[in-house]
Amino acid sequence: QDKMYIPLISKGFQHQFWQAVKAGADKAAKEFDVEVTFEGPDNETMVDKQIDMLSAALAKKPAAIGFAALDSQAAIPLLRKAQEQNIPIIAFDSGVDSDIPMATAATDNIAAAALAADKMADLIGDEGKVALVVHDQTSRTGIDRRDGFVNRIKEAHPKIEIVSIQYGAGDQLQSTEITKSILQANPDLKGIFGSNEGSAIGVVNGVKESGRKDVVIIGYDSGAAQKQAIKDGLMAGAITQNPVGIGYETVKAAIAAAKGETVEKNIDTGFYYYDKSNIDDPKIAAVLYD
Amino acid sequence: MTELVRMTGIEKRFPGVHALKQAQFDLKRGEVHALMGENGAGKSTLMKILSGIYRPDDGTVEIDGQPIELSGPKAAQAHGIGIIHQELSLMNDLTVGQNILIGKEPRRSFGRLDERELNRQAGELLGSMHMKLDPKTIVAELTIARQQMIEIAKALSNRSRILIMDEPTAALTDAEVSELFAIIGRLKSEGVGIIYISHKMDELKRIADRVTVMRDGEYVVTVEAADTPVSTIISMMVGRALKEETVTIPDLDTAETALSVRGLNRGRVIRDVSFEVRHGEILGFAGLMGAGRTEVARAIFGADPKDSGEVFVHGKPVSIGTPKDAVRAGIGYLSEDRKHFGLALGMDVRANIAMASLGQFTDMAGRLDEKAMQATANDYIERLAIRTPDDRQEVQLLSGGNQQKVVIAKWLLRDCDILIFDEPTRGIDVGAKGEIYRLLAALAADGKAIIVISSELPEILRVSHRIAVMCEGRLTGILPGGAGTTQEEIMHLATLRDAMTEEHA
Amino acid sequence: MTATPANGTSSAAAWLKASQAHQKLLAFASLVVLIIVFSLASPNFMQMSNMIAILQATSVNGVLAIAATLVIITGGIDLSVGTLMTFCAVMAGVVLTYLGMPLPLGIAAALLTGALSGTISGTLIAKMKIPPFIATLGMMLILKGLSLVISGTKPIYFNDTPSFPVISTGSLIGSVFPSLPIPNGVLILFLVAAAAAYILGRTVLGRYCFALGSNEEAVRLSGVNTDAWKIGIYALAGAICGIAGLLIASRLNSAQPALGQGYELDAIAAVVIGGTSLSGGRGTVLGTIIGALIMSVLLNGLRILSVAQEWQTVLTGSIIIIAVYADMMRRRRA
Amino acid sequence: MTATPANGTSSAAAWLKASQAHQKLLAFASLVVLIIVFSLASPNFMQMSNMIAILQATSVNGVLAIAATLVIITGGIDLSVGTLMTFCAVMAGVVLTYLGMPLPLGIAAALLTGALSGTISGTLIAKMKIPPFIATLGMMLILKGLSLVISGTKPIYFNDTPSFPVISTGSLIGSVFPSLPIPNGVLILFLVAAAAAYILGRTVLGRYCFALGSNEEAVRLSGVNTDAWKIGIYALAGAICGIAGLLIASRLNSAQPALGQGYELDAIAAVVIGGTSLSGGRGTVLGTIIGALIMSVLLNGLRILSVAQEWQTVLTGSIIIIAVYADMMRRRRA
Ligand SMILES: Nc1ncnc2c1ncn2[C@@H]1O[C@H](COP(=O)(O)OP(=O)(O)OP(=O)(O)O)[C@@H](O)[C@H]1O
Ligand SMILES: Nc1ncnc2c1ncn2[C@@H]1O[C@H](COP(=O)(O)OP(=O)(O)OP(=O)(O)O)[C@@H](O)[C@H]1O
Ligand SMILES: O[C@@H]1[C@@H](O)[C@H](O)OC[C@H]1O
Ligand SMILES: [Mg+2]
Ligand SMILES: [Mg+2]
Repeated sequence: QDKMYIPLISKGFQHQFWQAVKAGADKAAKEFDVEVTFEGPDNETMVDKQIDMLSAALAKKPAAIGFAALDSQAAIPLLRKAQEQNIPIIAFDSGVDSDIPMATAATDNIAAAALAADKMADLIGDEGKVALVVHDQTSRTGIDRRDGFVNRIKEAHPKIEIVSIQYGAGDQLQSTEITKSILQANPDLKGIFGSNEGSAIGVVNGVKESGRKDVVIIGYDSGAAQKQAIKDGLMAGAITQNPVGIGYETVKAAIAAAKGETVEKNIDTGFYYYDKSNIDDPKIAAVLYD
Repeated sequence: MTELVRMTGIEKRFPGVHALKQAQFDLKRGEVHALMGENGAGKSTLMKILSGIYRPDDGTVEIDGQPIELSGPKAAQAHGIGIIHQELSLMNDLTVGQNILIGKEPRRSFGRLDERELNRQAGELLGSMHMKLDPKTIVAELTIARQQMIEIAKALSNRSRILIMDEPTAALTDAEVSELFAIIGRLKSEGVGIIYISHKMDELKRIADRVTVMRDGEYVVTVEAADTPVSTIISMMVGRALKEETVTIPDLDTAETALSVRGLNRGRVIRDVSFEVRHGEILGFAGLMGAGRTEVARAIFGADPKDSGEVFVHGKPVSIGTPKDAVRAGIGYLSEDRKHFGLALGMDVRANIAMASLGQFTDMAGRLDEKAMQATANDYIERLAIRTPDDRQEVQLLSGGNQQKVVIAKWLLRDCDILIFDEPTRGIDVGAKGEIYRLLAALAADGKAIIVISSELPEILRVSHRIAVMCEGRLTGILPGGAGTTQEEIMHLATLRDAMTEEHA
Repeated sequence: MTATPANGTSSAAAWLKASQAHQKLLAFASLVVLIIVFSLASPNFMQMSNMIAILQATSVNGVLAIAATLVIITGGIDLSVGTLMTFCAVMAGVVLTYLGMPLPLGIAAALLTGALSGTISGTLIAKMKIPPFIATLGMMLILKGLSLVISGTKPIYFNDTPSFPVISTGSLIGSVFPSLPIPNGVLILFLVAAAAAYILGRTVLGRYCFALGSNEEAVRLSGVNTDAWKIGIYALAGAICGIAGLLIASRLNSAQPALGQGYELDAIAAVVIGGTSLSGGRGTVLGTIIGALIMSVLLNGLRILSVAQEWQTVLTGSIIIIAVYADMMRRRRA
Repeated sequence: MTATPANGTSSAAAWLKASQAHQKLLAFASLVVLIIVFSLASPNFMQMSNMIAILQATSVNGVLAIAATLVIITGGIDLSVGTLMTFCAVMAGVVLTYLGMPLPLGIAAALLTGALSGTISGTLIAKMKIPPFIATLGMMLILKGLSLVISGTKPIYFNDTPSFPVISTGSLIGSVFPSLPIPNGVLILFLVAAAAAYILGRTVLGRYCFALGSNEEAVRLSGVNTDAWKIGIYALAGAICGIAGLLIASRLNSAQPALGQGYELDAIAAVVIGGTSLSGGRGTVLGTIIGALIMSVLLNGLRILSVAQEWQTVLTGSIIIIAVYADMMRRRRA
């Protein structure tokens, strides 16, 4: 019984990214001997389903809760309730617009996508047409990565034209078809940015199926297929977050908060750009997942 | 020699209905044994037990002297029992041939069908029934009369030793009835035992060898058909004697015209039909199957579009595009196909009776007055002697004849000035038929204008004040009603083909 | 001898009628069993706050399922309930936040939008004879796209209308009986259910729902303007989706334009679990509510038991099948 | 004179039958119109490479839609086609990658898994009388969960089976006619379609599909073992989902356990757009293929035109409604 119980309510569950976060959380759970559960809705539009998960988590009287909000504002009443019950909240993945969370272990998606934009510009010679295959049109990470990339291009790379932004729900097959259509419509396209694992793999597939070899692909996140694509030179490089670290730090901070210890408000779990040259670098390899 | 079939002590209860009480029945080889009884007497239920569809609560079924257990339709078929159901049970989306040979499709290796052989066999069977029908026709496109013939063909294809026919002629016209009787004669000579259920008393003398009468789920008596007058059988069925009545024709010279139809056309099925009906008049519509009577009625009622033609009600032209327009103009239409066009089978008796008159039971806020609907329903249940445990019984659980009465009640309640009854007594027992004829006469006496479409000439002669006859979409003549007109005169007009028009088209 | 299926169903049908009160009580069986099992398995389950959480989680799907019930009883289907809900929420957001109008107008906007969209679906189906599946599939996509277009692909927050969240999360009952803090959203669910049950059971519109589902042609030939009634029913269902839109928007204090697709399946599932037949002609609102509750109790209970999420899915699928099977056995036996 | 009133058939019906070839040609109308419009709108649309891309994009949904067609013709529904596809892909992955067995066994695993799962659905429906919607909804969830469980919630790659991607992306036709590099996935779609059309039109199984959908009770009363046939049809549909599983896995060179839900709606939509009625008894594989093609052409065309995604959705919804309406008008006129 009396093991400390910490539920993590995430934005998703089936994606490899989330499985990596879960792995980090499980690692911390083992290390600190606490019980952790991990749950998230099927896709990132289901704001209300996430709220239901949060309510069920609260009913279990946890020691603390880790929470990756699909929509911060929508969750505020429940977060207040948690606060009233003295259940500390630790935000993860992309942060919560509120001062309720005791700590946040997140990636700065805007900055990360801007880095991807700079790399893209570099690789295509700072001019020409590029496109984006984004995983979601309305979710925080989708918007931040799209805007981070687009705005950076506009500010710093005026000769680059963004010809198409389409959304494939992070579904590999859908993203493949989208990529092929984009290439069909823009034969002179130079590069594509895929905003998460499913989108990035879809882009790789689409480019491959279109028989094109000259398109620069920049991805996001890792996973076996994406790592392989980089090694094979199909993908130029990708942004990686530190999902295992996010999971681990979230649980660690939650334990500290539950014990009444002070925790650092912002836990920067960082992001990196990786490509063929540094993929085996231990520092990078440590934050990549399969 | 043992009987082919012997059923004894059969019991069957449905919730609220004790359908069979110690019922019994037997059948010999090569005989036609008629099973008679009022609507709801339990005839169909008894036959469903014999064909493995229902299991009896008690009692024994013996075939060739051996008691058997009928676990389902398949087991019954294995014992050589075939049935033509009272309610059509065809696969509407399939072709005629596919329906006839369902479950017996000629096959080639690997489960492949031999469709050519299937159509050949079906065509042969249809040919032996003298039916000119392409086996590749989709069943949904056929009139119910033809669908009924397909049911018969389907049952014949089984080569059963015991063949049950539950009101096979309800939807047939005389020509087809004769055809069926010829088939029955042939089967008889082959030693097939036939159980025959019908409400058409005249058929008894023509084909039955023995007659068993049932009343209220109980066995009454079995008699030799040849020795027993029909009137005796009727009185055993209904428990009292019925007196023969004939039509009395009112003097309608001064009566106003209620409905007048001019130059009605619709494709080839309605060709330039014009007629009038007066208040207080019953106009009978006679004709062979497919003559176009139903089509005329549906076109007037707005159920089908018409190509041209005018309809006047009380002398004023009315434009009828939908059944709603027709009902608003005071025209009601009782369809010949109760299952598809008459009833919401899953709903109860009360709801079905009120269906065309809900406005009557609705207040300003759209609330329904269930009490009033109940009272009305019970009133009609009593007036038409509808056999049902109560007014909340689902209509699909009623016997066929009682379902028909529910449709009649629906239109009586609606109280239209002009009522078109298409085959109103289809499946209705003799006693109730007399009731309905009297009712039609009373409605007419009340000043209503009534059209009765019927394929039974005796019925046409029994109810009509005037008789309109159709052939191939044309109105070939109007005869006076009453004793002056003979069946032959009607048949003459009903077969008066228009060769000129035919060629022209 | 055992009853044959044919006999079985008919006796069940009559029994159903004979003891409807009894029946309704028994219909809870699967639900009650689930609740008992979860209560025994975890002390956290059977607590007022969790019961309220379950009811709250049922409110949106429950209201959508009621809308779907009406349409399904007519023999139709409505795939657009989920995205219509969202579209109505967005329209309320436009009126309240973008145009800054007062609350009642926002509420009216949601309801009218729902009714209008339902009228369009109904017209496509009744007048243009487009199969309901296609008409409402098309509407589902159109409304999904329009929600994104109108909202500018971002959530609309109701920060200028502080009373907005009260619609769903406030507690009128709680303010009278402090020990029973049932949120208004739940209250609204039950009010909508009561109204829909009343309409189905006691009014002409309800009668025609069943009649259309039972035999549309027979109703038309009874002189009823079936098209008009059908459109009316879809419009009513649409307005009910508008209520769901208000509930979800108020609960999330925002109109989330991307949400909604997929919700139609949950709603239809609740309807069918509740015993309404997809072929039309029969069904009850009470059954639908029970169906929706079964779904939320299941999810909530499995979460409280900390069952791994992939197993939650497996168990949910299995229990839905078992619950429906048990329910059918019960009726057949009866 | 064309009509045969003596036959008791209307002239329209006779015409329909007399000119079925003509009819089938015309059924392409909406599709052809779409293609023409897109060709005019963008020079990039009407190119061999894009036509192949469209066909390839149709392959998975097309195969799933064929499975759904069989079931829908019987009057049932199969909501599990999408997650079953995934589950079959995962099972192929288990056999090929985790167990390291040779390719044919992986293919057999996918097909058998599909057939087995279909048998279970069919048994739930035929024997236990669970409504198809519920039985396959339950199966959808169970299979979704099991895919995650068995794969360990991660993709299974086929790196040890280098020939695996060839199943879908290689081109047998292209190796013979280099100017026609039609991928095998498309070839397989058409083979499956031809086989399904043959089964529906020429075999006993197909006959009973239509018969069951038309009037199951009548078939049963004719002494046919309806349950066994129904189970057989669901099993066949399941095996076809297994083929879809192989196609998608081979295309993605991995079994993606999280994918699949939502695909059932696309499949059913293709079936219904193709003119198969959800109430059963009628339908064609050709119609389904056209339905699936309409959907992919639409998506592809709108993407090539770079229409904003939210408007793509609105247009897709509208065009689906219009296409079906136009198709109905055409038939009514005919
Ligand atoms: N499945 C059922 N459930 C409940 N009651 C039934 C069922 N089937 C028949 N009944 C009732 O049993 C009685 C006998 O019906 P049955 O159909 O055998 O009559 P019938 O003699 O064939 O009458 P008809 O001449 O009108 O066809 C009727 O009262 C009928 O309503
Ligand atoms: N649903 C239908 N589809 C095709 N043809 C039909 C249909 N209904 C009737 N017909 C055809 O229309 C013509 C007129 O049929 P109608 O039913 O009006 O004749 P009727 O005189 O009422 O005969 P019946 O005794 O068969 O009712 C016939 O050629 C018939 O075959
Ligand atoms: O926020 C998540 C992101 O970090 C990951 O990359 O992909 C899925 C997203 O939901
Ligand atoms: Mg009978
Ligand atoms: Mg007729």
